[in-house]
Amino acid sequence: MNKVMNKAAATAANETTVLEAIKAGMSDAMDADPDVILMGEDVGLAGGIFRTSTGLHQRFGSRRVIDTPLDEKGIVAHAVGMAMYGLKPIVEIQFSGFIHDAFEHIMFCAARYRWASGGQYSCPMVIRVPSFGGIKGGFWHSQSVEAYFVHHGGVKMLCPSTPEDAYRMMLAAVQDPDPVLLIEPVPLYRSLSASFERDGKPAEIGKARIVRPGNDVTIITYGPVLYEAIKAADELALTTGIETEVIDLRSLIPYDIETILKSVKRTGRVIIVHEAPLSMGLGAEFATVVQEKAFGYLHAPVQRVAAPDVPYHFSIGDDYYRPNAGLIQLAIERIMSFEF
Amino acid sequence: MNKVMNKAAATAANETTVLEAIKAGMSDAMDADPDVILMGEDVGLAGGIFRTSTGLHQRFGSRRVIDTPLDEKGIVAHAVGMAMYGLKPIVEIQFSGFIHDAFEHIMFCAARYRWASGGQYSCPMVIRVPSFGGIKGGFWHSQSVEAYFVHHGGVKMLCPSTPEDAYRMMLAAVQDPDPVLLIEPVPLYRSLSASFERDGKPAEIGKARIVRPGNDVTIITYGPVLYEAIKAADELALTTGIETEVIDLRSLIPYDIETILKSVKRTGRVIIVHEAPLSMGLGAEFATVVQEKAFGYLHAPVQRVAAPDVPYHFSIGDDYYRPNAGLIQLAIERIMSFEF
Amino acid sequence: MKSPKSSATDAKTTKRDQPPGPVCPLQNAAANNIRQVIDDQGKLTGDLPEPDIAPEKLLHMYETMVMVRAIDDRGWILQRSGRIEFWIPHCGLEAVHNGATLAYEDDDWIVMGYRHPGVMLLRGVPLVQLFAQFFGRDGDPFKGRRLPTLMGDRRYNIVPTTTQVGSYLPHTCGMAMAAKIKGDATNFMVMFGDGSSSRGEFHSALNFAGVHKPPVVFICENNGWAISTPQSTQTASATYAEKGDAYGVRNLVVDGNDALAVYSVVKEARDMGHDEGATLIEAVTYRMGYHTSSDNPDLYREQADVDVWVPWDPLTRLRKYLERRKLWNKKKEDALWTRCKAEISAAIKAAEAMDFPTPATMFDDTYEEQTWLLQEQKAHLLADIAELERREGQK
Amino acid sequence: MKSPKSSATDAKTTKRDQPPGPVCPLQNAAANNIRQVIDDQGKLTGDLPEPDIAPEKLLHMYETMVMVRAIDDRGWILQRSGRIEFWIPHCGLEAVHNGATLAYEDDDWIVMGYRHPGVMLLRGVPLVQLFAQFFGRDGDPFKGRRLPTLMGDRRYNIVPTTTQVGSYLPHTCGMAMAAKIKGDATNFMVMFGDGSSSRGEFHSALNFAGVHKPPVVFICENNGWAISTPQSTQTASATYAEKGDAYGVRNLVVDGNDALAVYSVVKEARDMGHDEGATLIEAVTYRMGYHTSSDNPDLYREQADVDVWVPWDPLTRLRKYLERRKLWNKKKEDALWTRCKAEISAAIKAAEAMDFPTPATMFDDTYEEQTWLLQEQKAHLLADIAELERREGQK
Ligand SMILES: Cc1ncc(C[n+]2csc(CCOP(=O)(O)OP(=O)(O)O)c2C)c(N)n1
Ligand SMILES: Cc1ncc(C[n+]2csc(CCOP(=O)(O)OP(=O)(O)O)c2C)c(N)n1
Ligand SMILES: [Mg+2]
Ligand SMILES: [Mg+2]
Repeated sequence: MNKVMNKAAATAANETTVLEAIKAGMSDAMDADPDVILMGEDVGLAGGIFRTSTGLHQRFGSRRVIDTPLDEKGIVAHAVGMAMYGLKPIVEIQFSGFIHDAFEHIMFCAARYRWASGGQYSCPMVIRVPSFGGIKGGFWHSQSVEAYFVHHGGVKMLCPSTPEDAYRMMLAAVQDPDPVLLIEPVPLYRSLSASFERDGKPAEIGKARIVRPGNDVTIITYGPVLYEAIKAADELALTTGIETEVIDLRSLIPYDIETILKSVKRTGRVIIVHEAPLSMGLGAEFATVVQEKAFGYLHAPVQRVAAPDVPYHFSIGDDYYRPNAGLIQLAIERIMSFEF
Repeated sequence: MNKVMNKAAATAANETTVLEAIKAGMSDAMDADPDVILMGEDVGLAGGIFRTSTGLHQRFGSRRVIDTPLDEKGIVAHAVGMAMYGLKPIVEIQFSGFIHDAFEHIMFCAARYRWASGGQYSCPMVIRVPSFGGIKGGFWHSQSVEAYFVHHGGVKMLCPSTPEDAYRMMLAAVQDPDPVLLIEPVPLYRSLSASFERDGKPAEIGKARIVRPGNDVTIITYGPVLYEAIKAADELALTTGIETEVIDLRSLIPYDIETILKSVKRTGRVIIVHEAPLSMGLGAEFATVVQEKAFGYLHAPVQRVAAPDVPYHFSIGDDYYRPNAGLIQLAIERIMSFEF
Repeated sequence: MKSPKSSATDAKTTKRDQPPGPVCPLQNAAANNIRQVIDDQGKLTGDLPEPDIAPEKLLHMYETMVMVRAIDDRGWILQRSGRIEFWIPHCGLEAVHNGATLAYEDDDWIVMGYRHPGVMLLRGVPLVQLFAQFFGRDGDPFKGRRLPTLMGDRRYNIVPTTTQVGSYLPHTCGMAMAAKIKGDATNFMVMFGDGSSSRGEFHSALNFAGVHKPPVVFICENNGWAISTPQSTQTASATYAEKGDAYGVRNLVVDGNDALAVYSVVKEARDMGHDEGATLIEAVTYRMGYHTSSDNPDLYREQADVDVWVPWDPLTRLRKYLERRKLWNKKKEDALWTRCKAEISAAIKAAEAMDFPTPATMFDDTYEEQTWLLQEQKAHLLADIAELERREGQK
Repeated sequence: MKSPKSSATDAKTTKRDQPPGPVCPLQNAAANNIRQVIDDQGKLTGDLPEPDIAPEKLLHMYETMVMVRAIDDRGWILQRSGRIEFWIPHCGLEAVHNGATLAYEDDDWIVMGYRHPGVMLLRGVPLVQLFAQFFGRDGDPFKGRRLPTLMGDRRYNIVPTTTQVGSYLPHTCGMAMAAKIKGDATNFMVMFGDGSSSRGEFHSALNFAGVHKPPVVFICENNGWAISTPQSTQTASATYAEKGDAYGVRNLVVDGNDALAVYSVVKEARDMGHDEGATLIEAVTYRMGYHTSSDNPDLYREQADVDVWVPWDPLTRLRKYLERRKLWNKKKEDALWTRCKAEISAAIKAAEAMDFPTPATMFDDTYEEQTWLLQEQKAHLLADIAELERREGQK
């Protein structure tokens, strides 16, 4: 677990890591609006256990960068009240695996105050959820929890997989009038860097991005596993000529149905890839909607590549639990050779 | 909300209501095994707010029928420990809407102790979850929460929609070596009665039941809305001759894939009906699996009839939120007239 | 004060934790460390000083308490006759929420539970709006979406309960922290029941409050029961107030049937909030009625337990106090009741004339801006409803 | 006791809540109401009576404490050299879990956190099994599924932490309630950190414990920090122990670096559990090391804070006490350290020779009997892995 947390980023001078981009997003948001605050366990002097908030406490003081008691439910629940009163809290959940204690307050308080009060109250807040495996974290520190927050409306959910998206999605999340879950890609924090203009422009919520065009198969994915999908697609293009279109969904709620359908109607073959367990992962919803809206275009059933319905194994999970390029390639080959 | 809770059942002499069947199941389970206990808010002298445990406190005493503090997390969490030590606790969550505080303890403690301890510890327990709308309960007292508990393995989930199933599923749940959620159909508690033999035989977990055979469309459903589906099917058979097969799923985890596929391959048309919101409801998973495993048999995309992705409206929810026979009929008509 | 009929005939052998013979704890307030201003005869006890409240303000509170009682009487009847779906009684609990509300300014925020209609009335919410809420009609600012009595209104700085009891405690604490962060002078008060103290949210809120010292008063309305659960099953601490010690939060116990005492201790706690932080106040009172219209207290409590509270009726006590001060008399009392009943009848009539919300409104307010998915779901449902109505019309 | 290197050079202006100059609270134990048996020189303080422990038992505890320290030394090196993935130090915390474990019989159940390897060793778990767990190998009864140091073993009545800190408190309380319901004589003990007291689970467990009086001892290992969070940010109560009052749960504070004192108070609490119910014990100690191998304490604490604890090292104090009793000497000490190091080296060698679990094992133990869905997923994954390996082999 140590490696990802401490590894120094080998970053070119003008490049920013995902971690630095998240920090830049928070910092710029706090500069732009005095109502934005950051709250969580160890976010102050320690700068968060991943160091995503290093320096913010020194810059904005303990009034706006608040170390809390060890109480995830309390953190989210207090943020709900803060948001109702008029602040725009950013709260950090230390690891996605610890978010479940706050489940009621996210899905049934933050997500519902607007509706339950006939539009009178609202909860504009950002919940940062460091997620995903690949850090030898075992089943609590490697969770993909995004599927739990989709069953009814009221929250939005974003998942960046590039530094630029990390920065702009943070800004978008802070500015959004509704609660936003920011699913942060821990394994990319320090391993991925790129340059972008730190211009304060928020991402557009609800827009996917075609990362790799192709006409044979569509892969819909998000988060770190995106890079496995790209790798699989590239390799397969070389060896077999199969051209896979890879869509980085980016916005999970709402998701970009137009981009998905346009691609699907062109390729007729869809694979959804995610790190979360298979059953009732986001792939279930996307597969259902795709077959509903593009039934006549499909040459094969929509496929899912996902983790099995078991917890994330400490010792061998990073190797065998998450989808990797190899497993994705096999899925592509299978869907290409599907026959009725 | 009052009506369902107090309404006297118009029961024939030899008939048992769903509520009485649940009580009979608990009572027989407690008679058969001294390690079975019942725990929850107001389950003792008051007999539970729905009166599902009336008389049990008097029969089994306060050592085995335990009134707890008002703390759903605490109730489930203590039951987890009890189960690990060797009891078989049945816990009542007063209304499904209050289960969310116990989310972590259900999905990440009860469901995982066996796995996390390499098979050494286990949590055989029953969580009773009075669910569904139709009682003028508003958004906390009418929730369908079953979709939250499917994303990974470790728990089982049953949903009875007849008195006999209520009785036998209770027995099956108590005897199962793993944690079982019993999704209880509140609106049927007193409105539905039937006779069955109180013979101590548990239901077989994992088996669906074809409630109404038909060759044109398959409806997969569970819970009280089953009766709306039957009504829709019957009416449509009369007016149009369309014969709808209605499957009562009964066991939600694991579900009966064989019965589903056999029906689907015969009808080629599938509608999944549930009361829970559409997005990431169980329908998403079933639709995905069906199109995956029976793609070549489908004449139309798998359809879902479900509540919208908003909370349950107190004032008009019972009329317009849940799927009803009319809405289901329209869906059947649509799928029958689907053209590529 | 009427207490609900209850047959104490059938022996309940398994009855829990009955004291030898029921005694109202307010009777020994001093010994029980329960702060008081007046006794059961409306006489000053000499414990807390008589609060300095302008007579018209005081009378307005009393009149509101009577109106609140009258609403409960009528609410129960409306429920029993099937005109409203559900009722949560508040008879006997009028002193806590009215006394506490009076201690706050209109700019202050109040977060309330489901037994506190006086908060709405004291803030000036029209009576008809309350009944619109009970009936789930359009006149309810929450658009008929919530169970009867689960009220609030942002225009009056009143936040409704979340319905999960206690879950709104950390929300309130968060609001108060936010006001402090923003430099606002706003004060906050939140009411919750004895049972709610068992939830993790109580723990979260009190703990954050101890550390962050926000201007919030937590009022635990200890009415003796959480549905059928008495204090001995709820917690082993002697009082709910002393739980504050575990968090370094100032705390005390007050006579919850003494509106003047409630006013006094809440006012003091409110006024010191921005300097000293939070206070936890346990108001000792009693749920005279059913838990809700779905309840049956005969199953778990004796009528005798209830009866000892009758002489301590908060209305009677305050009336006697006002009479002693010559601010009130029998004639005014009778006129007040007549007026309350008439106003209630008028409000009912107006509320029942209002429309129910339409299905289309279900989809509003999920987000500030509706997502494509909800737009699609809405269009789909409305089209289906229209089609079904068309067919219905053809029959 | 080594304390981690830490540069106190750069001024940390925003540093929180520093007392004027750091003082070890154990120095004024009496004034702080911290129960003690021995002082820093291993002399009896006269506060708690000297416990009556058989010499061989006492020496076994001391030897285990040294082994535990030696494990921490080596664990840290293994992590820093990349041979294990992660390490959670327990240096300085040996007295709490070893003293407490000694107070329990082998039939009793212990639920532990992640800084308590002595529990395993005192119960007789082979050292190699610990290292198999650290390395995630087959010799771990939990099949390599958990982070290093998150141990337990049902065969020894040791339940592992859930990893979410504090979540196992109500589980333990439930186990103890179950034993009482079943009429078993089993006793229970659970260890958790100061930070964990903020979670709702602490509230649930203590509240149920107060009401139901199960035979459980809650041991709050107050090591001064929850990662970077000091007590003043965690709670405003003066001690963690007194939180027990809020639940009617007996409580006290003990010197957590005095294994004899820990033994004494835990033994007493254990022995009274079936009659009197639960006790909450706060053991005051200090986290000398990093929170975990991912931590950097330089960011939030001064070296001086750590240094005041060095004279109060639990090993040194117990050794001095044993020397006073002529049960120990320098020769034995040196031999012990040599033996510990050699045994650890051997255990490492044996553990590293073990296999890693195979992918197929991931699917076991989700249910007692695998569902069709998991069978399908397993078959699918194993087939894919085999195909990928086949292709890899062809290259
Ligand atoms: C979290 C949660 N659990 C259960 C309920 C069901 N319920 C409604 S009121 C109530 C009792 C509350 O007792 P208390 O807090 O003392 O308030 P009171 O009703 O006595 O005013 C219960 C259990 C709920 N609303 N919320
Ligand atoms: C519910 C939960 N939140 C956050 C974490 C991450 N985390 C691991 S240890 C720790 C600090 C625990 O502090 P304390 O309880 O005092 O125990 P200590 O580590 O000091 O022994 C935190 C926040 C966790 N494991 N569980
Ligand atoms: Mg109460
Ligand atoms: Mg600690």
